[in-house]
Amino acid sequence: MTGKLTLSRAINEGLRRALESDDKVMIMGEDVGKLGGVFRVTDGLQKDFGEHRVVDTPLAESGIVGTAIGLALRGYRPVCEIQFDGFVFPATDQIVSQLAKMRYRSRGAVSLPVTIRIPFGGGIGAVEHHSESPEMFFAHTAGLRVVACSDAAEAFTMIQLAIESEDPVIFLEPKRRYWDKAEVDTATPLSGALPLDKARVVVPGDDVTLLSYGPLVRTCAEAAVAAREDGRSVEVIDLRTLSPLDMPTIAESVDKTGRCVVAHEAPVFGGLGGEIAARVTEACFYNLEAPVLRVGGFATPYPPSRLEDHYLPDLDRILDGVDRTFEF
Amino acid sequence: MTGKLTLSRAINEGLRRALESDDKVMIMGEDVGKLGGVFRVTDGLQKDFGEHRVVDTPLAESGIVGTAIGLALRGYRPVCEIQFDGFVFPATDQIVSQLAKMRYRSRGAVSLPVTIRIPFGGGIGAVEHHSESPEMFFAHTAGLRVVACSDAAEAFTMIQLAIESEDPVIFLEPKRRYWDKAEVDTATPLSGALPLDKARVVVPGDDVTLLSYGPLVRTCAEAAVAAREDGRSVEVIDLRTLSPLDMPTIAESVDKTGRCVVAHEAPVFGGLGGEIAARVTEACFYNLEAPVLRVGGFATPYPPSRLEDHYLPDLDRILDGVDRTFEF
Amino acid sequence: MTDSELIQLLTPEGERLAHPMYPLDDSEVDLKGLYRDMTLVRRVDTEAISLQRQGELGIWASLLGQEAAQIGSGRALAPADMAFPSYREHGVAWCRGLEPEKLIELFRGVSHSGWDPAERKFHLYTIVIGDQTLHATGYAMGIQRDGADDEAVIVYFGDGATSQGDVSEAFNFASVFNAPVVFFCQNNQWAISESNERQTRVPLYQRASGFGFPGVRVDGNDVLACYAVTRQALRAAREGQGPSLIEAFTYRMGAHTTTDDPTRYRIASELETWKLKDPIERVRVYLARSGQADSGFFEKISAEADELGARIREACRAMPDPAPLSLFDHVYAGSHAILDAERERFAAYLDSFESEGASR
Amino acid sequence: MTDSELIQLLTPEGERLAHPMYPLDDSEVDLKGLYRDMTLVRRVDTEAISLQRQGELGIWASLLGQEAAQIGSGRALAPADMAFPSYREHGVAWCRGLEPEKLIELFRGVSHSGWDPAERKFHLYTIVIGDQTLHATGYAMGIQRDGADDEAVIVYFGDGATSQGDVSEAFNFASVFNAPVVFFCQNNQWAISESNERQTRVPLYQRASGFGFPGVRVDGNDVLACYAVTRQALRAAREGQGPSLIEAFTYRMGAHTTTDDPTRYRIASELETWKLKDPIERVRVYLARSGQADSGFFEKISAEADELGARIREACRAMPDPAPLSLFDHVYAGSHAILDAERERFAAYLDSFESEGASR
Ligand SMILES: Cc1ncc(C[n+]2csc(CCOP(=O)(O)OP(=O)(O)O)c2C)c(N)n1
Ligand SMILES: Cc1ncc(C[n+]2csc(CCOP(=O)(O)OP(=O)(O)O)c2C)c(N)n1
Ligand SMILES: [Mg+2]
Ligand SMILES: [Mg+2]
Repeated sequence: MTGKLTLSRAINEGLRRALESDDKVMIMGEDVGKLGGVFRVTDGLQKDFGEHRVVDTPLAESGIVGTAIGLALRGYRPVCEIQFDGFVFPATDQIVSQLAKMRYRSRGAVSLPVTIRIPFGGGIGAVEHHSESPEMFFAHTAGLRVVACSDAAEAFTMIQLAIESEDPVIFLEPKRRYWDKAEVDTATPLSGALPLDKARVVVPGDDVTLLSYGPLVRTCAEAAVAAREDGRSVEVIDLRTLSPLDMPTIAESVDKTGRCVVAHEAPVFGGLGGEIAARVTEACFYNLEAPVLRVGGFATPYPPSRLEDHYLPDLDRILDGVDRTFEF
Repeated sequence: MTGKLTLSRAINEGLRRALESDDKVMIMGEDVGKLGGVFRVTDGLQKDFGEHRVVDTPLAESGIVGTAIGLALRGYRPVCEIQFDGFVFPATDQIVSQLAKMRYRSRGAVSLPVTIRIPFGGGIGAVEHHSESPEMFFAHTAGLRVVACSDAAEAFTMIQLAIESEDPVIFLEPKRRYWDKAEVDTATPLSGALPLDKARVVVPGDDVTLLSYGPLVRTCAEAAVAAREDGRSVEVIDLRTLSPLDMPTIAESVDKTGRCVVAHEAPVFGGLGGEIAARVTEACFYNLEAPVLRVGGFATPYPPSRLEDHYLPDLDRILDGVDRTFEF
Repeated sequence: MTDSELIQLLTPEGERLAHPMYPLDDSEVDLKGLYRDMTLVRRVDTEAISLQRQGELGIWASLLGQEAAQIGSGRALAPADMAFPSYREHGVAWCRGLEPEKLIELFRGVSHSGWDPAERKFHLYTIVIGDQTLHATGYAMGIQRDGADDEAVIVYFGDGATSQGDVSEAFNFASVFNAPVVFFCQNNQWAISESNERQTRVPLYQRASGFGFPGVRVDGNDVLACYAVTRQALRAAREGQGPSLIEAFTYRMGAHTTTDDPTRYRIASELETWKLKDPIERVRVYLARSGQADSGFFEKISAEADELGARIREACRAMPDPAPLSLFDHVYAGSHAILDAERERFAAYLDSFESEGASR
Repeated sequence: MTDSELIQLLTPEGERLAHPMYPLDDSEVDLKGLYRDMTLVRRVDTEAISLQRQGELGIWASLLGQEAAQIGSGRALAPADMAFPSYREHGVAWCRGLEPEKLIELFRGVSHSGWDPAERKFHLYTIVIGDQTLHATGYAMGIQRDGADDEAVIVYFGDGATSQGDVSEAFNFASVFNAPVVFFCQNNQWAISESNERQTRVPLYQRASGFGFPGVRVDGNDVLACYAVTRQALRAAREGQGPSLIEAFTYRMGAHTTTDDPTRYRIASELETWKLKDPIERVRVYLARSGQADSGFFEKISAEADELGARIREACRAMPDPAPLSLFDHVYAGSHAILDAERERFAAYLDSFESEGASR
């Protein structure tokens, strides 16, 4: 069965599959029940699976993650929704000090298969705290897996793989792409899907490697098309997994192209781009024609929405980054 | 007036100066009063300045930072003590979403001169959550200044500069160096001190640049001595400031040496080393003989203390990093 | 909940009641002024909603139904008192003299909150649920340290917010330090789609007693009761009696925000019931019936509302987008080399378009 | 607090009381067993403190004075019940059958908590204050979903912990979902150097009512009262009556941990007062006076304690340091390329020393 689904709907379908195939799977969060979430990602699920499996919680993010940990200790597989990126911070302690460390602390006795879904990033004209990119808080935290989906087809399988994972997964959803449609194959078994810890080449190319994840993958693909007109062949890679990074896929590409640009919405300073730059430089030192360059958010808070188009890396800024790597 | 002080005592003296010179300065935290803090950094201050200025708070880190914000709005300059690094996470939301952003949100109308002292890092044989290095959570957050002191003399002036700063400052104290003594000049006026946003060359050298901050500065200096015996001239820089980074000082050194190693206790993955590597590679691309290498904590939770000597970068691992840059 | 728990001075039918613990004489209060305030802020609200529909605002959080809670409490504030709002306190903003245009800016996406809280005695809107309760408590601790016994603090938050750890921490700090802060919870029965029973199984005002300070439930649609109860709580705070919690029992008559669709989660009849308790209507009835106002008064207010609406509409449409480089302003008080370099590079980047023309 | 608020079944003088709400017949409880438990865990404690002094442990958190609270509540647990400790619950660990050596491991720095919580029905020690209360509540929500009406949860935390937002959030989740969890607060009067008045201005058990569930204060030095009150609370939880809070009013007779120096912040006479309320002594007096035990019994227990002490001492000294590469184990269930590469490189690095010898 294939058909065009929005990214939001694809996650909804993925959640439905997970709820159907394992009765330990639960959904928890604010407004995930009757409302179906503010982005409708959980639409209809409470109606079909009941209030015990799709749980509207009190308004407390630490409470959501903390009780999800307890439920996981009891054998459940909770999928927590954090309503917006900026509201994950009250849950930091439970995620960083408890969720991420429990397996290690218990010498492997405890598994916490908790998935934390976070609609992240900007571009929807929202008020403050609704456009954050907090991924580095989690990628820097050992014990978590951090992944970001970029389109409906990917989202459908990735959410299911995340829920299947025995490790806690931070699952980032590019909220401004929720309404983007793509062909989703819901028939092929999950076992055939690309594993959660692999990156994927979205646009093949030879001159420069362009790495991104989440909402900017589409922008990067568009940049590759634009660059082609200028006679430049850009290879675009959707990282998919931020922790771990799929270094073999990345290094193979950069060894071939000799140039690399990383784009993300999160501030450049301390962002994933730095980590990638360090690793790529070490792995591909003799093949690099230019330093790895980064295009990303500035070292400012996320600005008022009327300025976000300037804050967010767009086609032009990404191409500018690509251009600059050819100045070396 | 100069004399030998421990690092802990030097901060205590710095706090005393600040309390004396500005009656809006306050100290808040758990056990900072009669006990003088678990590391005695606030020893005697409540006795001398009263319970209104040195405040034992309820056991709640979010509450400490949140009320400090309110006090700052009222014109106070609170210095918050977080008892150990691992206990800053419950305060993440107040730090990241409120403290860091308030000036920006108010278009400059509001200043929040709050200092958050965090004893950080490992090496004291402690139980879990007492040896963390959470600096990247804050360095990645725009609106905060993040600094780390490395010895008593520096600590004495830096804590005063932090409290003087109109911006919120995350002040990292290398807890395993609390008992290290150094000559501290308490007579020279603060205006003569090295500003908070400058790095400093600790050991000059020519062959390779070794960057660090906090507890590992001493280890790096020792490594430089050891390397000299092998005929290698290592320039050691104490970064002091993590946000902003003092790139001119760093780049000048690397342009000279052509090689760079960054050492920190925090996990390498997503750590400051990656950011530095990216910037140094861009700034010094044509002068680099080798990729910037990193020596740091592993992508694991902080281990049980009987394993921490393996987890923490020590003289040998730092020298190994230095050696590896000569293999390129 | 028994009816006797709910403090009420003016019934939905416009009947004036007395309450032994909250005596309030009509002469002590400018009821026509309160009517005017409520009517005008409701107009601000209506106007903002339609501006959002027209694409002028990104979003708007409506206060419809909560006018009495906000105006009653807001007018009980002394000029020196400090108020900490959530994101729906347009009525309190009004009482503090903040131009509605300032709020419009925020929801338009032109600024995050473009006023000086110290000057306005009105803090920035706070969107992260509950965070502001700690700021208010800290501010109140500052008042104590200043020995300013003529000042108190009020902090606004919703029923949903009571579930946040920060709010409990604020209750506790305020109690332990006996801080002069009034916790004003507008229980509008809903936190987006979640009804009260998802947040508590006992009336919210009872939360206070467990932290060691008084809590009271007031009819949040009764502007006089809100005024009287808040005035008394603030007075107690100023007199050193410490914090208290006011639960204003009200109803969110509109959607959570303009992006919300309440038909998905609540039944229409609920709204009908609450329409009968409208906070403005009961004042109109009482004013008219008691002869304190005639139709001329009501017409004048209505005309004033029309004018205000027009003013806001125009001001909103005229608001320019901020200059691109302003996005780098006010991150730090001093210079910050990393940020400064980014600003410089971005300025050069923007310039390159100017000089190139539309080269790409 | 009036005395009548405090549930007591055995006075400090060893006098046996009855309580109308918590009936407990001597025949229902193995008082000699409780005496033995308390005596043995106190010995574990003493032994650990001296091991720490000898440099064998990094730190130790003493339970001295809290034996009755822990053994009384721990023995009230049914085998299927799940317990979530803080870091001081050595007595509860004992009741769950956990070998003291496992605790020693943790404080020695050999492991973070080397047992299987599911198998032991005893969760890992939690050091971040208050975090475990949410885990316990979530676990209890799982029990509800399993329809396991023969199971309940108990969670331990201190007086200081009640100030943490997470604890309030746990109270609220438990209340809203009516989860079968007993919140057991050992109010030992101190949070390191901070006395109770820094955490609350009313008795802590009252916190519960504001969240909509019952709270009770029990003499935490009375093992029978702790047993009876906990048993009843667990039973109520299993029967679907939801959560409750027990405040065990006790005293931390020792330092906060072995690194603490209480002389800096509390007066010696306080300790003297509490020594008169020693939780073990009153049981000894009652057992002897009521003829339930003779000197032979007490000598036997004392000998058993000596043996246990010796066993722990030896076990501790014999504990090898973990293998260096084990620091990479159990971070993830599956492979993680970044971590795996680090492990590999570190292994090679270690090997280089082996092969080079002491080259540096
Ligand atoms: C920490 C946090 N979590 C989630 C949200 C998203 N959110 C915005 S408003 C809201 C409901 C708030 O309900 P309530 O406190 O009752 O206030 P009301 O909107 O009814 O005035 C939620 C969940 C948020 N702003 N902050
Ligand atoms: C979140 C957090 N903050 C601070 C600490 C440091 N700390 C350890 S124990 C303690 C006091 C705890 O007091 P209480 O809850 O009464 O428990 P007790 O130690 O008396 O058993 C503190 C502040 C911590 N472990 N966790
Ligand atoms: Mg509400
Ligand atoms: Mg205590």
